[in-house]
Amino acid sequence: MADEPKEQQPSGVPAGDKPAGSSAPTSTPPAKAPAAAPPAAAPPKPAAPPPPKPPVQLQTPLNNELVGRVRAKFAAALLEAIEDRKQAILTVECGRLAEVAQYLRDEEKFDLLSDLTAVDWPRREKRFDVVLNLYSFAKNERLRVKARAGDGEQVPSVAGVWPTANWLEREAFDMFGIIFAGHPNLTRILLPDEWQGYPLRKDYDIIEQDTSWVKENLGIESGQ
Amino acid sequence: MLPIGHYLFLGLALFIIGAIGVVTRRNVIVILMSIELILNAVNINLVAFSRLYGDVAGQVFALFIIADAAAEAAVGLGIIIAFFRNRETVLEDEMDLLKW
Amino acid sequence: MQEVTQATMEFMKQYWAPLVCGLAIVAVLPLIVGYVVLVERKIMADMQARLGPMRVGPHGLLQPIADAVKLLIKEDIIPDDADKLVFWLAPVLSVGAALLAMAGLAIGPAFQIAQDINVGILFVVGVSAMGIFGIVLGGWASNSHYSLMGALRSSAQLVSYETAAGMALVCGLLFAGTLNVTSIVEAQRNQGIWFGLLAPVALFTYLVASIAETNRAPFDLPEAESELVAGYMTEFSGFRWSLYFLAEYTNMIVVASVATTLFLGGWLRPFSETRWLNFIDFFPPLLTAVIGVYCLMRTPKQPARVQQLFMLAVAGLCFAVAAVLASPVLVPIAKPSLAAAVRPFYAGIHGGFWFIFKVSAYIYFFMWLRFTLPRYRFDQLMRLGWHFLIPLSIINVLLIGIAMIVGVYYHLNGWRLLLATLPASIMALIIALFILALDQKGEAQKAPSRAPDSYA
Amino acid sequence: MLDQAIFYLFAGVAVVSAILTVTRRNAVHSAIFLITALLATAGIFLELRAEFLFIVQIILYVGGIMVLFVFVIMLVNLDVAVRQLQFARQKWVGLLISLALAAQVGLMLWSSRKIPGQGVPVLNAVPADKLPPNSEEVAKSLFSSYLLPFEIASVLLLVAMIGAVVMAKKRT
Amino acid sequence: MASNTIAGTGEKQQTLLGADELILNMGPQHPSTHGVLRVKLKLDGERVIGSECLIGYLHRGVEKIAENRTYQQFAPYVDRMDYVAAVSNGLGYCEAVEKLLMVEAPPRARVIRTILTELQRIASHLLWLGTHALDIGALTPLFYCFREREEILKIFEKYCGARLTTHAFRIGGLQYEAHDTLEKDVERFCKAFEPRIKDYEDLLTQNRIWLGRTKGVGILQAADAIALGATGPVLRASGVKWDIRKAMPYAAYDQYKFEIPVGATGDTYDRYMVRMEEMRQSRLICLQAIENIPAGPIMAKVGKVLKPPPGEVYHSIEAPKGELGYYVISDGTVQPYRVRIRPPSFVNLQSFDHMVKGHLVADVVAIIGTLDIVLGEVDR
Repeated sequence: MADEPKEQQPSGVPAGDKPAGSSAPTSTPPAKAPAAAPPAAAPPKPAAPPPPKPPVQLQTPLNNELVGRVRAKFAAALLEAIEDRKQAILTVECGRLAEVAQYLRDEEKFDLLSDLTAVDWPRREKRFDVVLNLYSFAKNERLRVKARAGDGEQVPSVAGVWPTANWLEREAFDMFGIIFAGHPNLTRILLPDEWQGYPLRKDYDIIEQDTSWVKENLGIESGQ
Repeated sequence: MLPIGHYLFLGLALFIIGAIGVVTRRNVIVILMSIELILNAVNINLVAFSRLYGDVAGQVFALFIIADAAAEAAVGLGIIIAFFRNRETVLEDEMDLLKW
Repeated sequence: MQEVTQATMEFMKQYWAPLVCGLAIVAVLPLIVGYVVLVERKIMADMQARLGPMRVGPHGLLQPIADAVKLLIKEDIIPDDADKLVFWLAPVLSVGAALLAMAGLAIGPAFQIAQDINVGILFVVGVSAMGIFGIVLGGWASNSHYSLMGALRSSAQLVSYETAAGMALVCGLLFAGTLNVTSIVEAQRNQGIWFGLLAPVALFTYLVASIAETNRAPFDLPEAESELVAGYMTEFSGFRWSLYFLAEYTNMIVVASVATTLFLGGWLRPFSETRWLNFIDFFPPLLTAVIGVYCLMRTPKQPARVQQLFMLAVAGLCFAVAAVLASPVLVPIAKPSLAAAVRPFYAGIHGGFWFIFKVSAYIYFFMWLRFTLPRYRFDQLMRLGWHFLIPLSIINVLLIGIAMIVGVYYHLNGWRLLLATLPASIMALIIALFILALDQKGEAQKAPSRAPDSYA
Repeated sequence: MLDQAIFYLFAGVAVVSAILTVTRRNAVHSAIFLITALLATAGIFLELRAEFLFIVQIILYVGGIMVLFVFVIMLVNLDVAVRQLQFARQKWVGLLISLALAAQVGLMLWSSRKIPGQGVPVLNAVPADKLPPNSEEVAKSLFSSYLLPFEIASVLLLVAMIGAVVMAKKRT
Repeated sequence: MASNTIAGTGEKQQTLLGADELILNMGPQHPSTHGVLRVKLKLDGERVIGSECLIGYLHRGVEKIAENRTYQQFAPYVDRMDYVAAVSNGLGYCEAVEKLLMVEAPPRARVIRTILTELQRIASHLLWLGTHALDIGALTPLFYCFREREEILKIFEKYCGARLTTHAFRIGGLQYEAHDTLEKDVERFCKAFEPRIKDYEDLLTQNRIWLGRTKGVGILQAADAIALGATGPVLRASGVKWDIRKAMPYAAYDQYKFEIPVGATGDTYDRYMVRMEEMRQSRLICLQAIENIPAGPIMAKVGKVLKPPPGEVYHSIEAPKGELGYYVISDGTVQPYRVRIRPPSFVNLQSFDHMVKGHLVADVVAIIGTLDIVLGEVDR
């Protein structure tokens, strides 16, 4: 909670920044992150040609009751609500993620946090998407909640809302280096504690890691 | 059997070794073990005399002593465990409280 | 000097037979144990829908020898932090106690190493109980958590179950009126009934307690593989480990022999005093002959020439044993004049057979349980011992004692003694069920109070 | 001759392991040597034709009491204890007094060996083969003339058991 | 006094009695941690007062590999996660990418997928049952289970040539037409399997020791199970009737009738009963499915090069261990931008600490077994 004002200020930036980001692709106002992605992600894979068929619009704005309620409750914190292949996606302000999560669990009965992960969009200003996949037993409905976070920005932990987020957040930290504020034990989970770097970031270079490790531990030149 | 003196000297030796253990060691468990040695020495004497006179009374008393030793060991070790739990030591000279 | 030599000679003259027997047992026992293990593996395989060892020798018959060679030439590892002296001593202690206990056993009326010890059966029980030091000290000396926990479990388990086993033995001894092994069997011959039938509850308690004492499943917690890796044996390897193994199986043979002697009539044939059932005497030679015929039938199916020869040899051995077993039975029929001459042979040969047969059946029961039942948890094991087995065995001693008094009062003996002991056994059984029901009720009451405490 | 050999063997083992018991640094080693001493004593009992006592010594002392000892030694930590000083400060005084006592009793035994009627009796023992079966004799004696002490002993054991449980119980 | 002490006695000693805490390291090499799980147990005597799972010994970076492979190339990799249920993994991945492509596998392919996946569920549960029983000390069920599992693997082998890491399905349908004897094989297996389940139950279900070892051990209440994200049999044993096959049907599950078994207390015994019943239900599904396998193509129209339109999809299936989710993001190229795998074992393992507190060391083994984890999936 104490972090909140601090969080609000940077998260205000993408809100104003977003039209700029989404104006690069061709789509209509409340465009979606993945739609913005192709140009961003294309450079690392220059071989891939740009998508040839623009017409099919897969990401459509979503405006159902749930979105209405969330919007009424959190107003500006709900950055966008879209539907992609019939799957609802809400993007919320990073700083208020825990609050929204609490609301979704308590009021909207999204009891089960199926999954929590992150996606790296290195070209975007706030490079990480923290993605929560929720499920409601009562409504038999899935919901995806996203929060955008910059490198080094603290994301409020939802481990207090869903205890299962404990390990999932640790994994996201392990793989992306996203700091979850308020997490009980934010340490590496799959990789060894002394591991350098965050492997699932797009700019992670395994070869370099490997050669340096071999040099350090075996004292020879790596054959890689 | 051999002349009774042999057994008496053996008993004496074990008794004295046990006594030395009791007065010199610090570890209470070892002290308890030394007491067992002393009791054993007594048993040897009893059994030897029992054999000498062809009377089993000595053996019966030896049996009682063994039962006694069992009781003593049970209580003694119980005390040691209780003490160790409180003070984390088994040294007799650190057992300097009457009550805890 | 001469005096010493003379004394030694005298000693040898007096005790050569037990010495030779002892040496023979020590020499042969590892082999026997090896084959007991093989049989166990074969039975296990049969129960588990597979074949078991098949590679070394026909049907894996040489597997024990291969295993022994492997164990002997394995590297001997002593952990750095182990207490060297105790680590070295522990397995030896374990196996020594087990072997020493064998000395008190009587396999047939003639074959006993330590003859006429006044306290025979107590000697066997007491000495074999010393094997616990091997386990406890071995576990402690390894300086590993798993080993230590195995050792602690083991000592607690042994001390608890020894009481129940001892009480069960007391029941048998009440009938026998002696501690001497040979006299116990003779007493059963005189009564014409095995003590196991007179005191079935005691036999049952001894059975359960003996499984626990030998650390066999479902009481194999000290070496529970899935929990403590190998318990007290975790850090042992090669020869030392095989010593523990030897001790475990020897102990199994010892407890089986004690049960056989005290409850199952030792070397006596079933219904040994009933004349019209004498045809049972044909059972031993027939059994071995049937095994021989089976081996003969399997011979052509062996893949290699060597294996065929080996199988043939096994069949021949079986037939030889059958012939030996048959001779004391057939000779009196063929030539009644020789009946008196073969009489002592009959007791020795058939006695040995029946003893080994009963011990095998007892051990088979052990194995059967091992392959069927899951493992107890430690607290359950302790509860079974203290809440069920010990009260039951003490009550049983009491009831059997009363039955004995009744028997003496009405001059009952032999099968008629059952009149007195049967009600006692039934009462013990009812009490056992009662204790179980009480225990379960207590558990049910405890269960809800435990759950929140665990998940606070 | 055989008797002599057996006695000296067991007596030697008993004395040596008793000395090791009180001098070893590690309590587990002490316990092992105490077990050896007790077993040797059991051997001497056997040599004295006290078969029942022999087996009681093994079952009760070695199989019961010593297991308890070893168990407790394992429960209380040894790693620290081994590194501490093993002998009390008054060890020299104690040793001296003990040895003085030994000398006194030994001298008494030695000097009185030849005086009939006083000190050590020198009469010959009953021959071994004339002895009645040992365990039966002990049992008869125990359950007739010594019945009351027997019952008292069982009460003592009961008290000890309760005491031990109370002592070792965890205080809540 | 101080001069008498050579070593400091002030330090806290770790003993069974004194300081009440003993750290026992279970694994990564331990017979019953099912691979390379390492559990640090804090013990008071034999009672567990705390635990910590240290995982990652089998981490291979599957999600990273996915970003450097085409969609089809990555399919075999998912088989290596939960290697005792490779078919289920493949199904989840293929369906996720199909959703991303917005194509649907033809009905025939879906039915065959269902059959194989249910067989795989039986195989996975059999392996669980065998090892779980072995952990608790019953040696024999393991071999019976492997005998039946062998039959299932033989069917897989006949179908696609592989037994363990099958790579049975392709994106858009199937590569191989069902072999001629598929129906007959499955039917024969199902017929033989019914009495076999009874055999296992005879050995365990009413066994006093088994009851003692499993009843009341590792209780996970429904609310805790949901909060900890447990899914699959673990969740159902706690009394939550939720099965993705019913809730959000995929493949051909909407065509078949089956029950969702649920437990009451959420202890190890309930989990055992739930899984046993699930095997029966899977068998029924298989029997229903082979009755009527529709004719037709086995592959939907998808190109040789898959370029899903940009966007993302989360698709999950009911794998034998629980909810197996794939979150796939496409940037319009031939390689997935990101593949996130939601591993059921990983999430279920998280409830281990909750379940194990207050139990004995022997129960730790039972609880690891009852969670039915596969370390290949936990660590990925």
